Amino acid sequence: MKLVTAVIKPHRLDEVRAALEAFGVSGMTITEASGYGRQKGHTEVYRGAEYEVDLVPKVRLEIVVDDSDVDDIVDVVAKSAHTGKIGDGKVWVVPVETVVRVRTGETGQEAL
Amino acid sequence: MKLVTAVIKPHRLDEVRAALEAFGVSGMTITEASGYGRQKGHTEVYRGAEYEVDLVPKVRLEIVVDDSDVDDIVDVVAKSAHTGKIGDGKVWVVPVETVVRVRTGETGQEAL
Amino acid sequence: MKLVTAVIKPHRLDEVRAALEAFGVSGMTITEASGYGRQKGHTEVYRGAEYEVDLVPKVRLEIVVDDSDVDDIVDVVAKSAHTGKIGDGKVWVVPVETVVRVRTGETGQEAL
Amino acid sequence: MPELSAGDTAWVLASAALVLLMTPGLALFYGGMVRAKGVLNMLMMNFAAIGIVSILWVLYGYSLAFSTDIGGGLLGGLGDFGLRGLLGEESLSSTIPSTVFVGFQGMFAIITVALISGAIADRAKFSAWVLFAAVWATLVYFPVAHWVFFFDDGNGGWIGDRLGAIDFAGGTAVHINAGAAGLALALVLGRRVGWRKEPMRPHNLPLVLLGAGLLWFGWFGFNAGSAVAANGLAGVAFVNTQVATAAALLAWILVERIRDGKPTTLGAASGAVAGLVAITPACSSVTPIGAIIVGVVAGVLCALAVGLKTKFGYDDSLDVVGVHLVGGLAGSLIIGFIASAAAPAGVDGLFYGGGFSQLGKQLVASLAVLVYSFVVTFLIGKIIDKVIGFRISEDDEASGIDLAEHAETAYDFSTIGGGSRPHTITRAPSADSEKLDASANSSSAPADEKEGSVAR
Amino acid sequence: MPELSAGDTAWVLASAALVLLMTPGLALFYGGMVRAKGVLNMLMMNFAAIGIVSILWVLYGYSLAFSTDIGGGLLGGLGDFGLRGLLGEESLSSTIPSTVFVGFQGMFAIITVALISGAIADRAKFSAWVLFAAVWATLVYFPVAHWVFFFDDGNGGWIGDRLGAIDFAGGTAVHINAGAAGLALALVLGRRVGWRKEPMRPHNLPLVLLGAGLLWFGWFGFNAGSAVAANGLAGVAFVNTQVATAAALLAWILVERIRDGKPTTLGAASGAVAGLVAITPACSSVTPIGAIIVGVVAGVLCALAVGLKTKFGYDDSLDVVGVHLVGGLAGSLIIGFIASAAAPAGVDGLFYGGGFSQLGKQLVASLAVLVYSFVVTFLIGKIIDKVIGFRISEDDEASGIDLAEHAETAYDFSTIGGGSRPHTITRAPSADSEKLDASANSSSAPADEKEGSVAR
Amino acid sequence: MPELSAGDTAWVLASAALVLLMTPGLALFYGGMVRAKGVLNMLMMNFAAIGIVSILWVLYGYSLAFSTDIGGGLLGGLGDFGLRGLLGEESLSSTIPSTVFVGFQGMFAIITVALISGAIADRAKFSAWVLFAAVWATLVYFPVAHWVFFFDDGNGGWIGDRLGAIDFAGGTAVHINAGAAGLALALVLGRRVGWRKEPMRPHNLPLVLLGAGLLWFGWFGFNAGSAVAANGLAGVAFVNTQVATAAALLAWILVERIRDGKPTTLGAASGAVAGLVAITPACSSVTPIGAIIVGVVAGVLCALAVGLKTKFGYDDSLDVVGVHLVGGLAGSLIIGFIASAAAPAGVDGLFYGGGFSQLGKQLVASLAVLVYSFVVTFLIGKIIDKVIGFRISEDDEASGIDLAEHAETAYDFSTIGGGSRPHTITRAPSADSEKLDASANSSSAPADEKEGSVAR
Ligand SMILES: Nc1ncnc2c1ncn2[C@@H]1O[C@H](COP(=O)(O)OP(=O)(O)O)[C@@H](O)[C@H]1O
Ligand SMILES: Nc1ncnc2c1ncn2[C@@H]1O[C@H](COP(=O)(O)OP(=O)(O)O)[C@@H](O)[C@H]1O
Ligand SMILES: Nc1ncnc2c1ncn2[C@@H]1O[C@H](COP(=O)(O)OP(=O)(O)O)[C@@H](O)[C@H]1O
Repeated sequence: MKLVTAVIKPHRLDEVRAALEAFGVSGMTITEASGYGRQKGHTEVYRGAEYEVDLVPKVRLEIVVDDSDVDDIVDVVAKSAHTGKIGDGKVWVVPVETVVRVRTGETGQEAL
Repeated sequence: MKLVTAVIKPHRLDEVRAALEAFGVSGMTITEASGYGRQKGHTEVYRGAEYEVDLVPKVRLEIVVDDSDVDDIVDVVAKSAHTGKIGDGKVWVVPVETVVRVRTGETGQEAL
Repeated sequence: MKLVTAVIKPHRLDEVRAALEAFGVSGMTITEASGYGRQKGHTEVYRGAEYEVDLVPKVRLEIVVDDSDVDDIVDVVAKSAHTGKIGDGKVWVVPVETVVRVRTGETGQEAL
Repeated sequence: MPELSAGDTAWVLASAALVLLMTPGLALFYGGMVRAKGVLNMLMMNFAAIGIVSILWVLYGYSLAFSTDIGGGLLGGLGDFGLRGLLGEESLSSTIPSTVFVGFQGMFAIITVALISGAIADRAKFSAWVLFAAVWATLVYFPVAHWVFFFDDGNGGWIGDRLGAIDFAGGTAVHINAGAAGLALALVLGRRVGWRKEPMRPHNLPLVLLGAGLLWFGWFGFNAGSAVAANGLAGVAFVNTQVATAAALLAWILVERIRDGKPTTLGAASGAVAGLVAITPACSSVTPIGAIIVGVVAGVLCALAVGLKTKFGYDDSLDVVGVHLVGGLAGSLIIGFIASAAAPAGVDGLFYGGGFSQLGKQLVASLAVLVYSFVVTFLIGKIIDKVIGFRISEDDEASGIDLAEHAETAYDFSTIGGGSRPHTITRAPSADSEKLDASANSSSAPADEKEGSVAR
Repeated sequence: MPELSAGDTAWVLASAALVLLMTPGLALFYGGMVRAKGVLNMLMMNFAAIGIVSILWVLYGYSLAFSTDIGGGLLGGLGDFGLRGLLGEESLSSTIPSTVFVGFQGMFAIITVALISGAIADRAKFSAWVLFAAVWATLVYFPVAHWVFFFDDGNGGWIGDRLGAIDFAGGTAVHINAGAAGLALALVLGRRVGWRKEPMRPHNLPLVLLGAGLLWFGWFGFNAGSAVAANGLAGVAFVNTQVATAAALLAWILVERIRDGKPTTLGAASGAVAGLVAITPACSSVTPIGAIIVGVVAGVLCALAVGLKTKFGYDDSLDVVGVHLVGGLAGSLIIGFIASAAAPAGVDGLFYGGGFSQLGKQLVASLAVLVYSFVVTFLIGKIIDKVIGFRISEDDEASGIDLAEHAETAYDFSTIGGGSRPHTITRAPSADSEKLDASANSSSAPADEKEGSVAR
Repeated sequence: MPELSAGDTAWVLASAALVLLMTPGLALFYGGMVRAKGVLNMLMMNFAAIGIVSILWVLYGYSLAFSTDIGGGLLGGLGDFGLRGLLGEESLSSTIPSTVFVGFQGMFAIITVALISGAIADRAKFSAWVLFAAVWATLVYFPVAHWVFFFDDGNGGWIGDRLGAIDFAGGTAVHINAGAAGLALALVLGRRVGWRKEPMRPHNLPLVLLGAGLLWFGWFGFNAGSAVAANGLAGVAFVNTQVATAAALLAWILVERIRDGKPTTLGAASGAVAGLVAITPACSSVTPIGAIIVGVVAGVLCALAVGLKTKFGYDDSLDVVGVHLVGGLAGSLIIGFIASAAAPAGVDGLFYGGGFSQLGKQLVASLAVLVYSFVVTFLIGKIIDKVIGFRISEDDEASGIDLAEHAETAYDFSTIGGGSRPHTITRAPSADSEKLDASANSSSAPADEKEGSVAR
């Protein structure tokens, strides 16, 4: 089992989710995040004082997947999140040793 | 060392925390998350337009634990988060190579 | 590749980011989190009813780094986040198998 | 024969608008105090109360309350049904046009009903509430308003005009009345799921303070407007209202400072409302120094009284009992003690040598309204509960009444904008589906399918 | 010769303040309905409208609308430019000082312009909006106000004074006018990026309800204030306003209950506004029972009408058409049917045996304003779009108009306080940099560098 | 002998209510500007000011300000202590009941104190603030109000009645006064931790705009109400207030557009307030065109002046100096230049051929108030700081003053509802624990233990 974590642009979430669903992924966990990287933030002005906000809103997906699917899924995410502009985000993969579905106590592949 | 990540229903947080404390876990990190899975979201209506919100609020726990405790802790979390209804969530375990307590610089088991 | 996750006090974020930038880290992903640990929360009072809020606001950083940098970066984070008071937080390291930059499809070190 | 006074009319028109504003103010005051998942239902209960009661008022409510008494000072007749006879320029109530008086008094009916909603936050079926509001206004408020507010040279309501109890702007008719009803309804509905186990702290305190500010502002219409003239009586009512409210605010946060260690904003807002409640019946009959005493007493009593529910185990969620029943009683009874003939009402209370007479009247008036309101409300509540059910399901309560009853959530500050897919409905209202079923809807509206569905 | 009435003056002064409050109320009502990334721009469009229109009104707007007609009831002259001649105590409009009337009527001009902004949420260049507001007020509102509101013994405006159409407080001049303009501008600007694909649900419903509450409160000044006196007419207008609004609120949520399964808070707020709009022209000419009918009709019609945009594909973002154009038409035309001579206007409509005459006048007045406003607005919009561009870029729209046009974000509840670095500017305004360039700024202000930069 | 005018009374009653609303409005205006962790304290400082000052006003404040002068135009006597002599119908102030005048003027005292709080956001001990408010009102506001507002045929206050400086509604007594006090207090307390290093941007701009809207609305009571009659003077004050505010709003955002590239909502709100401040003294003495000039000057000057604090290094957190001191000075002095005899005050300024005389008076009045207020405030602040300490600890400031001083947090939109455990207290208030100690509390209330504790 692997954990695929993807940090993407918020407005790509629907595309990515749809693409994953089409591929057969049935679940994922999503958190709001802020990204810091090459992509510039923005400037806000309050009573003549400028604030450079260098964090950019991002969405972070976690998907636990079967070993055999991991490459495809990374591919699906990377493609569907792609806009070609700076700040499109990253995908990384980490090994998972156990997965449990809380409702049933199932583990491993059945837990996904 | 292992990192146990659990995605659970928000209203189970108190139970889970209490169970973990009873077991002897002294710390954890919690983030708000949205889940996508078998559990249906809900429908909202604004001026006759329906919005199907298919993300469900979840709470995400991270607990770094000693190798020897990991099975018990996964068990404790899974049991205390259990309601038996769809959407109870997942628990997964990932290997950890280093842990540091920022305050003291301690590493490994002492850092927990 | 490794994933360094750090849970720190919110008001140290600027220091940590500056230190990481100075070290040469060019990107990271940040989420708001709540910590549960030795550090006590606070008490709120509403119409004579006291509420003990035992979650403390934290910031959670994720930085994917090259294997060779991991020790230095853990060190940089731990030092710059340090205040010496309870609740300074934790840093942990997890192995990463793949990283992809969504914009370009680059993988591995180039994706950072 | 009194003539029209444009000045008096101007003030009562302004006052009527001010009293209307109190109900949205109350909605925000209450709405900020519930959890984020119940704020919309709280707002809806209040806005629906405005809707229902306004219409009943114009149809028959005003008539039941203010038409010629049908006997014993218990109820008015139906002579002014629909207000048709009051529309001419020559139709006056004292020095103001009848319709202006109708408008002003109608706002009192609205807010009294709205006040009750705070006792049953987060768990009442919206349809049951709407039904309750209509029945309660009819069976409880309209008669009680007649008792207290209808004056007709000794042939008016039994409490105000015949007994001679002093209730200048509604300590009995509005606050004791709503407070007793709130208690009854809290008992009928029972406690919220998780009460005293889960934290149920206010989700938006600036909203609470905004609501308190609007209430305070509007209350000048309520109290000083009850002079139904722009004169010295209105001036005294105005100043007394201000200073009693100020005193109660300070008294409440002082209690908190001593008892809990910290003065809170929720306490300041609650104290202000407690002071406004208590000075309501008394603002014409005490001096400004007396008003300070009223405020201090109300602030301290109510700050302590909000703890009663924990002692007795009823979930009066937003303290309608602790603030309105207790505050209303305090204000009504204290008149018997500290009323001063120096004030416009010209009555001396016990402490000014007036004896026990006024105090007795105040006691009778207060208890009569309390008991009548409690008993009738309890019966109405029980019957509604039996017939259509007054409470939502536990699951709906847990996931939030806003979603369950209104299919809405209050806030979306999120950057995850993409978490939902719109399905716009353009069906004619004849196709009435009782259930929300998005898939059925979109398939029944194929023309919309392409545009409305997500472009995957 | 009428004399000054302090009572009438008091009521119109209060009313003028109430009508001013409606525009901030509207700003919040609209602001709560857009997404969190556009709320500031919505607020700004409304506050800027107050700014622009107030100044034009004092300079020449009042004069164009209310000075002696220059011919045919089409426009006033420039005799009152700058108001200089109206400042003396002896200068009266009927029984109130001229300046009070100027102030009162000026608020109508402001809110009419502000209403239009709801049609073009989230996508209009702020500079273009400011220009539009100035031109539209001049070419559309000031003349139409003259047509409808200027009475001069048959030598006044062609709609109100000459034709004899009834528009008590602005069903045509304000609501049909703004609604038609909103439609035209929505067509000029086109749809928001992602319309009907992305969810665009209200980001803050308590703000919407607060706005609705303030609008309701202020509307008493709008309608009852339009009596320009504190008398029985004002009283009837007041009561009718209240009851029609209540009826429309209930009617709208009943439609929702039947059609969608749930009554919503957005529906309650929208229904209330629809009722306020529809009763605006009619509040002097119907009985309270008639007002209930006006409310029910408006509530049902507007609840259905907000679906039109999905059918026809124009993005009238916050339903200026569905609520103000449709509601304004409903209220203006229904007078022809249910006006009753029992009401102060003294006119019987078709159903009361008054024949088709009044209905015909109402129809002519409504259509005239609708067509004039739509055509002229469309032209103004197109020209502005050609010359300076009316829309922001797609990228700016996606990341949010608040940032793009105002360099601000509405909310920061975050604990990640450290996510930004301040660069304070203390340059003289002469150093006008058109571009926001933080690094350039701080390097050009070396004295600040040390203090202003982050201590790393 | 003047008689009671119901019309005048109606307007001043409404105005008094409007001015009361300004302080909650100010609380929201200020509250939205601080960080989310300090909004409650800001609201509390303002509501507490209402509480304290209202009571002092009734006790002796009104008397010190408006009773017969005790010599030199410096202070009133204590003859009206407790207001007892003013309660009869026959007690008038000009044409209105004395109590109405008391109520109206009391609201001015409240808001002047409240204004100061903006200078010391996020760092003042609440107890110290409460003490300060009481002392400052007594030593500074009540005397200065006497100087400026008390007229008695040349035996009144030295600034208004004797010197003949024009301050129609409080440019000196309210705004210069509060602004100078704000500066002094900001110096006494010192800068916030992290000032100019950490971003301290407004946490809730819609709240700021709501506050600005309520202020604008209430200000009509402040300015037009200061005519203390419903007449032409009130009308001119009304129109001038509207147009100056509009002009200042536009001027401020124009400065921003030129200097920073973008017009902001915070700028629009600030500009509106700056305009309201500047027209306050001048609204009776300039023409509407003059009022536009006042607005433009104030908008530009204040937009530049808010940068002064960065230059000089004092942390006047929410720009009480930049807006109220500078705006108050601008408005007071400009009268000397552009007052026009065409306006009700009947005085020509320098530019209208009136010479330097009026300008001299304006200068003396402004400087006298500025210096007196600054010096006395500084002393009061220093003494309080010495005796009980004026500032909270650095740690408390970092984690947020709301928690430290009020044991509350403003918002909880979270779905993590389970993050806290309630411990309900039902102790008698005698058991006063100064420290918040939850465990001690629950163990001392064993009866509650079972219900109140979390079911683990
Ligand atoms: N080393 C990293 N570890 C974790 N997240 C990163 C890292 N580098 C970048 N990110 C995330 O990826 C996002 C996009 O990175 P950025 O450098 O802006 O653009 P790009 O990946 O297109 O070059 C960042 O906003 C951040 O959330
Ligand atoms: N493959 C997955 N990877 C990560 N999180 C998942 C995955 N599948 C489900 N989840 C999380 O678990 C939650 C519960 O899953 P769901 O399918 O709704 O119910 P159940 O686990 O009871 O079958 C989801 O809301 C989501 O947060
Ligand atoms: N076992 C753990 N797993 C994950 N996060 C932890 C763990 N223990 C502590 N933390 C995180 O570290 C933070 C600091 O821990 P705490 O015990 O309060 O202080 P300290 O680390 O200084 O002893 C906690 O708030 C929590 O977010």
